[in-house]
Amino acid sequence: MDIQNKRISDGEFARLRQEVLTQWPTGKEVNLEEAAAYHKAMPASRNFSQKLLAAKAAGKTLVQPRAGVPVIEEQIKLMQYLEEQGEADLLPATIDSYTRQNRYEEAENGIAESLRLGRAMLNGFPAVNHGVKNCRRVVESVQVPMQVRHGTPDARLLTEITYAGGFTSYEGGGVSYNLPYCKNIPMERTIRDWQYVDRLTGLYEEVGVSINREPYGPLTGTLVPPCISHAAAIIEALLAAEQGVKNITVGYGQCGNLVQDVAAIRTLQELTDAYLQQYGYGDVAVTTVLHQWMGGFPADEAKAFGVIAFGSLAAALSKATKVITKTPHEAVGIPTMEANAEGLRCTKQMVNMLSDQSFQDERLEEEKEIIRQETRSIVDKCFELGSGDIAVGVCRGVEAGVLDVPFAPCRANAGLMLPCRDNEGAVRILNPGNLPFSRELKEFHRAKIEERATAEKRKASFQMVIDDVYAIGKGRLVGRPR
Amino acid sequence: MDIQNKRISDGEFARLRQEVLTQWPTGKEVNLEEAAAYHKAMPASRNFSQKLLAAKAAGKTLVQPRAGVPVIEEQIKLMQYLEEQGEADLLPATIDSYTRQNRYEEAENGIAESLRLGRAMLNGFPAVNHGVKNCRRVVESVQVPMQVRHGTPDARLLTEITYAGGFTSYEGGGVSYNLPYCKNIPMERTIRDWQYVDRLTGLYEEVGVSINREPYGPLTGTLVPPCISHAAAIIEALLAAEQGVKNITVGYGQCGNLVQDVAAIRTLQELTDAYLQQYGYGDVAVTTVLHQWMGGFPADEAKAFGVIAFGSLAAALSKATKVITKTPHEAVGIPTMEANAEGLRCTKQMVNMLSDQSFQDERLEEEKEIIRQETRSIVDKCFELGSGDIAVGVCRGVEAGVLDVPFAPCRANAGLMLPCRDNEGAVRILNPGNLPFSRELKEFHRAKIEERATAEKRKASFQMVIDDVYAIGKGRLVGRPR
Amino acid sequence: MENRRKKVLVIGVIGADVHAVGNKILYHAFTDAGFEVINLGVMVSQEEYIAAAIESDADAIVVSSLYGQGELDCRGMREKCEEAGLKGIPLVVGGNIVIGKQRFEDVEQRFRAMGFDRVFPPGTAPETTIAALRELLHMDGEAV
Amino acid sequence: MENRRKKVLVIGVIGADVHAVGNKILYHAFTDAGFEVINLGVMVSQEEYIAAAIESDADAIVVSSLYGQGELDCRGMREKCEEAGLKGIPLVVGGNIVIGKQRFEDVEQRFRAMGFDRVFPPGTAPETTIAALRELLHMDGEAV
Ligand code: B12
Ligand code: B12
Repeated sequence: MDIQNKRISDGEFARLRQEVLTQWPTGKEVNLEEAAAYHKAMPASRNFSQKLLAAKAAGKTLVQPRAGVPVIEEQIKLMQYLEEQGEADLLPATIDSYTRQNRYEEAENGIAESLRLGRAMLNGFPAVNHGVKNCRRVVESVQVPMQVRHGTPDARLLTEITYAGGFTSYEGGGVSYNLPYCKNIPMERTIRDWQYVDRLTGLYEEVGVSINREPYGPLTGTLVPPCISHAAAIIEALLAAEQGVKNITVGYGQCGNLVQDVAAIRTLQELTDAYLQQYGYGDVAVTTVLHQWMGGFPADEAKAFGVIAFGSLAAALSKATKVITKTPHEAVGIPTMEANAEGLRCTKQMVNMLSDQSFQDERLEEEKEIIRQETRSIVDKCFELGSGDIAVGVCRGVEAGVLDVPFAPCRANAGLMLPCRDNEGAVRILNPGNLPFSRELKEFHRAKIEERATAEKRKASFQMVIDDVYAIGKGRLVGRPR
Repeated sequence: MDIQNKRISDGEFARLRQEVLTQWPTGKEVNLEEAAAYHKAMPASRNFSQKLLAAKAAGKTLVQPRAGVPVIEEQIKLMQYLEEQGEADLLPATIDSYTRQNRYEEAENGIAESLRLGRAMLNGFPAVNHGVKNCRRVVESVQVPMQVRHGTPDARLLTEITYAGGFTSYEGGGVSYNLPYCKNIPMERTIRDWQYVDRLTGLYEEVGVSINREPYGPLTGTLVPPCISHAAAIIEALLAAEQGVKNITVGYGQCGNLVQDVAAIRTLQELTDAYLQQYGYGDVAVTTVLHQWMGGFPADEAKAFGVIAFGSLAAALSKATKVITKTPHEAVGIPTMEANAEGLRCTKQMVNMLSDQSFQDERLEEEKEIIRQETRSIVDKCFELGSGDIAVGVCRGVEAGVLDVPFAPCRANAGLMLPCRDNEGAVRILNPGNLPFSRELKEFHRAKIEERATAEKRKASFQMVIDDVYAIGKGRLVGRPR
Repeated sequence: MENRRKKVLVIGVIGADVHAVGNKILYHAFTDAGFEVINLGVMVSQEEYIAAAIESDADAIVVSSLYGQGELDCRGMREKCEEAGLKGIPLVVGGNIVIGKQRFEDVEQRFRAMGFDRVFPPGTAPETTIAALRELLHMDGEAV
Repeated sequence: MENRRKKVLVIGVIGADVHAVGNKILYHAFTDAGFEVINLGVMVSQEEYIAAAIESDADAIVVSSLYGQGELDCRGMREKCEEAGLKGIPLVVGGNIVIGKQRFEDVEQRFRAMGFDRVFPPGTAPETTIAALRELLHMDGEAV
């Protein structure tokens, strides 16, 4: 497949579009002009981009849940509940896993079974099957802006339908919705399919409708070092900007060490701004999102509240523009709307209590500098591998293990890098695989992990990684031997 | 009443003791020699002093709830539940409010009514009425050490009974269990009655039984600036040490600004050590306790979990030796054992996740220096007012408003000082009343509050104080106008 | 209207209860709202409320109880009022008046049965309290 | 004992599920515990499990489902096994196999009715899993 970081031409887009809109019957409900008019008639309070920019200007951290159920009426009830009882500032439709893999037939069956059994049989909202009109019913049922959250390698039809359906923010990207979310799909294909998504977003921008795009920060949610998710976010931001996207939220999943987490959000903003500027996209507005701990949770709800508050802490102190919440049901299953609202309210309380405070740790600058160097080494190497074209470069970078996601299921991912925590719980790199780090950086990581190994009187090994995977679920940050 | 900071003579103590032990029939169950032998036969794991010292050495933060119910069997069930399901490291018997005011007749009625109605009619455990043998049943029902927590101006009989009953830690002191806990009792009287308690503790020490003493840190729990609770804690530590107490835990109620809270716990340890050293009690072991937010809580349980986690955060980052927990029922009523255990588990999760991290804020030293200067000015002024005798000095200091507790119900308290939060949420002093602060210190507070007033575009006034009293209950730290 | 005597409230925290913060704030709020307030502070006995109400010719007695033992402390208060000649004086109670999280309907019924005219759940805001007192004392048309 | 063939497990995550972490760790743990493990990774169809089990003459199929849609994905699996000639092959399933927090007894019963021999609740530790497999495959006396 032939790929390039270049705006898709109108002709090419039109050709692809015809194909996309016929993938499922609801595709024919989409009409771009009508949709643009619909968006323009919407109250400004429902525009995601604007709400984010206002929050950023005010130094506020907005609170957003994950949430999606198969049946329309239930989704409406859920959204209204989370708005009223959860005090959510922003709302999502989390898409079910069949839709994410374009298995619309199975999604249809899931809807039917959910109706028949009177309980949810899908893990999310099958927006494609529900179509444009039903999406609008959901969007119109609440006052706050809504976002599509998913994990879809080929999300083109989903984007068409949900944009026309009134959603004003859209998560994902060619790296972040490939490596953690599929098994066999080549990078070239997801990059290309996400260029379509971004181009469509650009087309809306061109007719005066701003839609926020959010590269998915946490990737596999499991011990992902900041430089990896930063590199993915920056590359996806560059790819999106080329297609005409103007409002981007870059994301990061909490690692757990406060200095590292604050340094991560701060550098994520700074580096994304810098790269966009450097490559000629200085007019793109950038905000940040912190995801509360994305790895394994404790099953006990009281302990889960502790983990939720922990994430809220990182979000508040880093002054992320928004925080995505977890719920006390996390370890067990899709939360009830009550549990979901509880996660939101716990987060609200914590974020608001901390909103007037600032984080001024002595080690912050050093940590930021580490993340800067690491991230730049990866992004710049990808540019190099692509001979200046980042679309080409990121595919080659992933293949080479220059951008390497731990625990990713996709074959495209090299999977050579191994992360684990250091003695203060920051996520470091036990085995760099092919990360293009300088000798100093590699030495830094080695020394940090050595410090922990010494403290634990054991060798650094894969067992340490496993222990860290389980640690938070078992009530600690660092997986120390008992 | 004639008072002096001098060890109570054996003769005087024996005389007082006769009187004390006849205040209620259970007094005759007490026999010091037998009790000492009982303590010595107890497993070391049940000794509070030792467990605290071990935790301090290991840099661990232990977790302890508040808990007390009127009926013995229920108290045993509660303790076992909190040990097993709450993972409590230390356990309490929180004493009911009639016992605290020596109204044993009413306590007796409360026990009878609780039994008759099958639900608790007292807000705590009436240890005096239950007597020595029943206390031992409770202490023996769990593996961890137990403490008596109360708020009793004249606690002499309660101490006799619970020490003989096997408790190895005892909260309170002549300042901290007077000003927040009564209406009409003169300072001289509580100081004297607490000298008795401390002397009794000293007598146990002398026969080789270490009992931990804990001045009650949070006072009224409502916007108490660190210097006030520090001064009270240090003075009570000095008074206790004179009577032969060897193991002291000084306490502090979370204020809510992280830098201030960490600075407070650090200086509390440092200053208490320094004063004890200076006045010849260098052999006293000192540890610290942080109380999770002691003021008004949000009624919503999910939000209450946020506040609980917030307190756990302060405890963990300050590396307090222990943390006293709140529960999700706080705003409404005495918690069920389930809710109590939930507070504990949320705290455990948070404290443990943060245990490997250190707090190195740039502003920490400055904040510590402020607290040092403030605290020293109050304690030293009390010494001055007492012409070198701190027992005399603290009574005069309280009368003069040199040591002044906000919102205290006791007439002995001057009540001239008014606290409120600054723009980052630290508790500062809006009106110093007669606090013996230097001009620089007064200026510091004025400037800090002015900064907030400017940000809020309003004058600093009593309305700000009221807003701050409600703020955390309403989901924020600083009570800003809407 | 200007000249009319202010309504007089006797307030205080009953029993062995020392929770002072809410009491200080209620004093402030009631005074601001135009009541004359006799504040007995914390640890008030039934006898003290009654004596103060007689002395001040009070329009209502506002009992606070925060610490949980209010159910024991409030028993017999209505009867004592009657005996003392305060026939039918409005008695209201609020705070955290029982032990633990209980169904408020049950709690309300229990205190009503004891003779309280109005019973309020935990966390009742001063605005709500004042509005309820104005209604109870038929002050609906009055300026504040 | 030394020469005996290792027990063979076919493992994988069923349906459209991409949760890879637990799968990687189970592979590691099962291998360490002395099993021979055919790991199909994530997004495994019923047909793929069956083909692999036939090819490897597997002793059991270990189905993981984390994402909630396991109840749809697992339907008919026992019947497909029978049709393919894998008569009575032990089928076990675990992870977060249904949507949301449900009573586990109900869930277990539903999956048992579908023909699964063992059904495990969320958060089952690898040690527990291994012990259950040893029991199921009558390996109780065997060294590991
Ligand atoms: C601060 C506090 C303390 C301080 C009090 C300092 C002082 N001297 O004032 C300290 C730490 C000393 C303390 C001690 C104790 N406390 Co306390 N305390 C609190 C806390 C956290 C906040 C109270 C407060 O100041 N709130 C702010 C003010 C503004 O609100 P308020 O007091 O609720 O008052 C408002 C309303 O209730 C209402 N209101 C009040 N009266 C009335 C009357 C009417 C008619 C109406 C309509 C409204 C109304 O208006 C007020 C103003 O807005 C509450 C829990 C909470 N609310 O979060 C527990 C709480 C009241 N305490 C409680 C208890 C049990 C105790 C202790 C026995 C210790 C213990 N076991 O934990 C001792 C009791 C000592 C004694 N003899 O009284 C319990 C009572 C339990 C119950 N009812 O089941 C509570 C609810 C905590 C809990 N869940 O366990 N406490
Ligand atoms: C990390 C994670 C992710 C990562 C996965 C990255 C990757 N590719 O691996 C990301 C962020 C990408 C992700 C995505 C999604 N996730 Co997810 N995820 C989690 C999370 C937080 C941890 C999972 C994990 O790795 N745990 C650590 C490993 C070691 O444990 P484990 O996976 O549980 O596996 C162990 C045991 O279950 C057991 N086990 C596993 N299989 C078997 C089989 C047998 C027979 C036995 C005995 C035992 C057993 O042994 C394993 C090793 O110890 C869980 C919640 C939790 N557990 O805290 C949710 C969770 C599994 N995800 C969930 C969902 C719904 C999704 C999404 C649909 C998004 C959404 N709506 O939130 C997508 C699905 C995408 C897809 N198509 O599959 C839900 C499932 C809900 C349900 N069942 O009702 C969960 C439970 C969260 C929740 N409460 O909503 N997720």
